[in-house]
Amino acid sequence: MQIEDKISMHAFMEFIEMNGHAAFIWSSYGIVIFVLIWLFIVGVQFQTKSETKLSQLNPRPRHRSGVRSERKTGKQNEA
Amino acid sequence: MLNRFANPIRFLRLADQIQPWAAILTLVLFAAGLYFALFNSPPDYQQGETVRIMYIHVPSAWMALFCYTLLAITSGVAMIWKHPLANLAGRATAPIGATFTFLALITGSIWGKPMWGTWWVWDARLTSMFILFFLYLGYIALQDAFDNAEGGSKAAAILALVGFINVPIIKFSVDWWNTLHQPASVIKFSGPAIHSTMLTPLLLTALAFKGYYVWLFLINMRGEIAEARCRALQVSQIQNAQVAKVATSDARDAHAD
Amino acid sequence: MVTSSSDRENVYFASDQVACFRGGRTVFVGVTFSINSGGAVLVKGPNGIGKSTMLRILAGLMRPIYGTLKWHDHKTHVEPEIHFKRIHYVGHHDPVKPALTVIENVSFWASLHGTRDHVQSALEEFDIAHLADVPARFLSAGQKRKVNLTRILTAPTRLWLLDEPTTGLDAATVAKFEQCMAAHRNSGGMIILSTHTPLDLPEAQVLNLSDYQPEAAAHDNLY
Amino acid sequence: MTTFIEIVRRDLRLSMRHGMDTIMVVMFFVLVILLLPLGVGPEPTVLARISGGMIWVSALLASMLSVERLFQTDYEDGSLELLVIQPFMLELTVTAKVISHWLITGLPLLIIAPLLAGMLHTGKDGFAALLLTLAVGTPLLSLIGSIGAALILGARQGSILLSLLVLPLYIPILIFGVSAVDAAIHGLPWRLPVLILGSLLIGLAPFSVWATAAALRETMRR
Repeated sequence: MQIEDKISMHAFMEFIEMNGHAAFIWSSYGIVIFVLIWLFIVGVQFQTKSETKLSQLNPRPRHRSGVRSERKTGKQNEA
Repeated sequence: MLNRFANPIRFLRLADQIQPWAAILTLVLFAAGLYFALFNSPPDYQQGETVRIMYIHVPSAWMALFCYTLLAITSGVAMIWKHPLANLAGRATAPIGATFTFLALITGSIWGKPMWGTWWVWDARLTSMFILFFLYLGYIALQDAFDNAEGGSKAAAILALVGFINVPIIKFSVDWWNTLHQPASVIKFSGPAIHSTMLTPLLLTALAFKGYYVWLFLINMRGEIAEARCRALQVSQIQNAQVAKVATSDARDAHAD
Repeated sequence: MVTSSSDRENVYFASDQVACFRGGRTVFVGVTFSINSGGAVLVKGPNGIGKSTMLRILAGLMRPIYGTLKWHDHKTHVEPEIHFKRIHYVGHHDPVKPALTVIENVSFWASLHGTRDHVQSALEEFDIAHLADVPARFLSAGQKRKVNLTRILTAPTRLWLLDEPTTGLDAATVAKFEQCMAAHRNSGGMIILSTHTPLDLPEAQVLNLSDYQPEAAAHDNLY
Repeated sequence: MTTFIEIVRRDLRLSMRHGMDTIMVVMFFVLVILLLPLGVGPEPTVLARISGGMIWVSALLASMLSVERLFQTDYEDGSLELLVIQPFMLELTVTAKVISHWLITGLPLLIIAPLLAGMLHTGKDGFAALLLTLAVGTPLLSLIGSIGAALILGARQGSILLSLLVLPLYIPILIFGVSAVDAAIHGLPWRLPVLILGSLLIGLAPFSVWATAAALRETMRR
């Protein structure tokens, strides 16, 4: 049991180490994934911020996927 | 009569259908791409492991050009058919394209360190990518430089078209300049020579980035449409309030007589 | 509503269901009027209702988002240069270069319309002939406005589009300008103007933009 | 045609009356060249090697700085509004403005450039290439610069924005201009880059004029 672990551990370490270029490869992948996620979050925040602003300005039922139907029925039985 | 405008409800309904698929596609493809790029493909005989950086550098460079082309197309549509959504599409695409250009530059310079020994090499491709980055910044800066957003988008649309015509000229002149000052770059990395096993991670990541673009584009578009609606509503509420004030003052005068 | 009672064939300039979309909102909707030779239209409405925008659309500076403008049933936006040959537009600003003298300013704009001979007579018309060789930087705002109005006398055109032409003018000049407008209309010309100061414009059609405001619901499906 | 000459004449008269535009551009051009030996050191060999590039870079910056005011004064005093609705093509007005801008700023740069080239010890045979490339290049700089000038009308921080918009588009002109001068200095054949520059001028001229006119119309619609 011991040897397999050591071998797999060794293979794993060697994989991480990417024979000497580990820093470059992992840093570039890390930066790309980090920036893409950050851009995604900025996009989502922008969307939610402006849509909440819109709903405050114009409280009539807006097109919200999924929410639309129950919002509409809610409106009808209120009116 | 007024709904001759592009009715965003149709676009938003379309977006609802596409967005989940784009999300799934992006995640699946990116996972597959990462697996192939990092685990499954052999190291390059010359560059060793660092060739793995290419699997994200090249797709982001492709995405940079892809987004700029989309920017030019939406600008063309906005100018010719005066389609209000086309302007918003330009506003939604530009930040994504600019980010991919930035990523291409960062990964390019990180890739250059082990290969050429310096962080930045005035290689023809990297230099034209650097110039493309400024074309993006110019577009984004021009958009927000005006008081009313529509004016900004129109001016930026013209800039995108002008830039699009100049991109091949810039590419040609930078290649000319590169051959002039640097006879042959150290690693002659020609496209077709890419080994087939390298092609699969490259394509997978490229498709994943395109899926990511569609996904984020739809989200940005929702934000832009909501933003445009807020602007329209704020202005019209001011207008209605003003008309109401005028009406009440007339009523008061009539009452006074 | 402005009744277009005039008979069809000699209707020169007609606007049909013109709507304007500017700065993210609908400024006005469904504006329809027509004017024939010798006619005049007074554009009325409170500030910010879109009077200047309306005149800029009629001048061809801006394109209406809906509806058409017709000159003898030819759409004006098809051949803008021909439309521009028929109009004079006076906006809020006075395009007078301080470095040039008065006569140079006026003859520049006259030559763009292809005529140079009326310049002297136009200057006398507004009795600023004595300022002919004075560089424009010494002129007061009212005098600059006079130079601007002289510009439209130098080249006779069919339609005058005036956006508050008499602001900053003294009573004598306003009276003089009213005579010029009357002469212009007698010779078959047309005038569309907006003004806040009282201006004598006999039997002018009144176009009140407040009647053409979009209903609130119209904004809902705008974007 | 007369209206074309009329506009050019008015612009020339305006700049003659002020007279400052030309002097400002030439002064900027000379000052940037003055900074060079102070920065890089006066050895003739070093200066000669980089003189072609430096003269071109400073000519490019001088042209860009002066093009910003091309439409600004007309925009502020309402002349632009009238020029857009004149009975002739707006593109004609734009061409006239660009040509008058070139006469006011491009030509003086062309005249002063050999003097500065001499100061930087450029080789004698570099002069012909420098003059020819500047003669073909400066109109192109004015053309592309006029697009930027039209786009930034009414924008906040217009001048910084102009450099951000226009400099990336100036890069091909700079590269071909300098490569011709450097080739001439080293005695190599330098016809090809000048021919490319000429084709760029002929190719981009109509497109730039169309883009500037479109930008001016958009400015009026704001």
